Amino acid sequence: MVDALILVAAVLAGLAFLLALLRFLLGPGPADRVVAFDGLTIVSVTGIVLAALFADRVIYLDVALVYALLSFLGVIVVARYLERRP
Amino acid sequence: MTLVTLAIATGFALVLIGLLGALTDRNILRMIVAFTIANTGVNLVLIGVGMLPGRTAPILDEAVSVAQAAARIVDPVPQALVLTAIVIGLGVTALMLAYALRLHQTRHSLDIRTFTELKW
Amino acid sequence: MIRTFFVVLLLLGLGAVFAGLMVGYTPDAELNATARYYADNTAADTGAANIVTAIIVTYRGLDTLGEVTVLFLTAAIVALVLAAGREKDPASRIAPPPAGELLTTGSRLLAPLILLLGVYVFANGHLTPGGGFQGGAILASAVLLLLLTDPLRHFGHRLISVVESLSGFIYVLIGVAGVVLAGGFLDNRILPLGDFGALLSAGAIPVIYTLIGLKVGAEFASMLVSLSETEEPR
Amino acid sequence: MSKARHTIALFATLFVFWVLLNGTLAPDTLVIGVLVALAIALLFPNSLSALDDLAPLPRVAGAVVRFLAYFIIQLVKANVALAYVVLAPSLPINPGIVKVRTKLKSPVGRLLLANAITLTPGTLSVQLEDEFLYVHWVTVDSDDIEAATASIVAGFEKELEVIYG
Amino acid sequence: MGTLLDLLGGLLLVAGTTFLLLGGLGLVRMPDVYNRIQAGTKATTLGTLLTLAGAACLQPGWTIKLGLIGLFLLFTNPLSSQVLARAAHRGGLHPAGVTKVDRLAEDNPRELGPKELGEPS
Amino acid sequence: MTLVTTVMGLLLALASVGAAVVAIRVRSLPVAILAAGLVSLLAAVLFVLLAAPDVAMTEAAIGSGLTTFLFFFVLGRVRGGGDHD
Repeated sequence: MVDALILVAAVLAGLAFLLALLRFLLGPGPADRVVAFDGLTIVSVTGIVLAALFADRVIYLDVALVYALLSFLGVIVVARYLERRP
Repeated sequence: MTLVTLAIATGFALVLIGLLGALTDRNILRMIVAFTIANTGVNLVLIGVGMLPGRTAPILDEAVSVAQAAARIVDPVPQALVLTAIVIGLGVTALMLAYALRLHQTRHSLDIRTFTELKW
Repeated sequence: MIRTFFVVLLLLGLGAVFAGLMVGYTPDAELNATARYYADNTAADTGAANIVTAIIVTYRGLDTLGEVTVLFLTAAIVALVLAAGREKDPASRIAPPPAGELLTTGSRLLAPLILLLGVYVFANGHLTPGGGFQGGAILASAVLLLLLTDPLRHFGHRLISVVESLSGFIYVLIGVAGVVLAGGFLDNRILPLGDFGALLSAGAIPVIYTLIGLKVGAEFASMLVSLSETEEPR
Repeated sequence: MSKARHTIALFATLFVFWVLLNGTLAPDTLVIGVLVALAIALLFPNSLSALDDLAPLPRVAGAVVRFLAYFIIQLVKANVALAYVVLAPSLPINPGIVKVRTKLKSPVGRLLLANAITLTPGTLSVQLEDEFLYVHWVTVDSDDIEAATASIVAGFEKELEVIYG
Repeated sequence: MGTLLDLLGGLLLVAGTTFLLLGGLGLVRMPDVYNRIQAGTKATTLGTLLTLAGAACLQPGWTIKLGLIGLFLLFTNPLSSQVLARAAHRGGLHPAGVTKVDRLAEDNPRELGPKELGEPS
Repeated sequence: MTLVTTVMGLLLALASVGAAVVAIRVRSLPVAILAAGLVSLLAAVLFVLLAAPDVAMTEAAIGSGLTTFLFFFVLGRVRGGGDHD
């Protein structure tokens, strides 16, 4: 039962990942792609947590921690670039 | 298709895509971008080769005791190699970008076709 | 174009080689002899729970010293290459758009936590994933966050280079101490191995990794700072 | 606020985070935690911590609980509303950027307010300038400053004013 | 007791990932950058928090670490969205056609720039 | 649960190859850099699936902020000379 629920969760997360990826591939502008990038990294945090559950290793969560705290830096870097007037 | 072959195939694909970009693009910055992609691909291949299916990370804790380590962990050596390779990769990227910046400061162009001094 | 044609031809050949490598590939079922040695003996030899860390810091410690040196040279060359384009007077630099209050407050709030996370990552390198290289990168990320918020912020070159050279010096000193007190260069058994799994265990590994972390962090930070001090065009 | 109090607040935050990260109370962990937190608190005096500007404790505790409860309700509401918007075939939206007023002075309080607004139904903080907060609103009811303030900001500001007096 | 907690954890995981899916749908369906940011931030934040709570129910020993991840996300996620929204606005990207009011552009006329960011690339 | 991990790996593999193609094909340079950053972040998740958390953490710490910043910084300095192909 619980395994089935986790399976459903993984499938849903996968679909969310695909939708965000679709937005990244479609664009149309840089800002849209950055939003999609943000979404992808957050879904990836969920992916890492699920991987930790499957592998039953608590140490994988450290990676999720670093990932959660630093992936937003990438977004801020791009945002700071985009806001400079040409 | 197992996870290991999948990872190795992805790594090779990234290497090829990266090399294609690095060899066909004229803009130096784009060549560096393509280079970093190829770099990631090589790392992926190495980790994929070190992975043994069904095993877990080479870190011992409550989940993996010392006694059962040899039967349950993946090969740690490629991981150690790739770890340093990634860090050096950043150093190499920074160096390439610094040179690109200098080239642009002196020649006001990033097109590889304008740099012909060392061409033969 | 003829050039593109040759490139594609070359890559097709390379792809064929890769495909040939892939076709017959089956992953091993057992560890090879080297990995097996590491799996069986790391805990007893070094007291480290993270075998990757043990390989990087002790078994292949000399290589890591080389890596760190390469990184140092890279940072130095980046600074040298960019030195010609540096402004003499920081006040004359063109001001980029201000960061806005939200980002300023957010980075003042998050930067110390990112620094703390970096220290956690390299101090626990022998227990959890992570170590000096990751921790150093995280420290540099905190510096990057501060630089993004305030591009004109003046970072002390002196502090960065003092941290960098001091940690490098102590690192080599510990390596030599390993020759004198224990089995060889960078042997971690100059300090007691302690309880397996505690923060202060695995001999000198946490100390060495902390030094590597500080050194790598300072090197990346000096790269970022020397880049950000180059001249804005026009 | 005095400099010493600021440093102590920062130190305490960092130390708590260190203990949570390590997940143990072993003496060596605590000693190293004290050293690390102290070093960071002293080397980066420009930093802020969530404990800065905090009002005296007994008054705050209730307000924090009420703030969190209100916030969680709003977050769930936001998602239900978003689900409705996203799943409806016609995308019933009427977006715009409105201006609202905030009376908060403490930087941390203002950041928390902006973050909370971003996570609540249909609103996204865009810029914070002096006493004005520019908010992107998916369904603009009214572009009058006071009316928008009443419907977007008031609920959070009431509690945050108590917390960061 | 254990099985009940496990069941709760599984249900929370499914609920969380459902919100992630809604966020992804919002990213694809919304008409302009600002609305996409809205959809992205809210749904992914709540979705990730619920997923973390579900994982905490399945593995009670991991609660502290999962809580820390949630806490960091609660700060970084809206912050990056706000910075991005501000950058998009300063970069000269205006809210999509259905929008009626834009107080920020009215107050800062100098920020009306070319529509560089919105153009297809 | 090996099937689920494999499917997750497949998704990540597809996404990273897609992002790599975007990176070398798209006309706008900022998007190319962003796509390269995405490749390295997705590779980090793949490393977790491949039981290499150390490597994953390195890739996440370096690929997310530092590399992207270096590229965007240089791009900001060479604006104008960056894109004429």
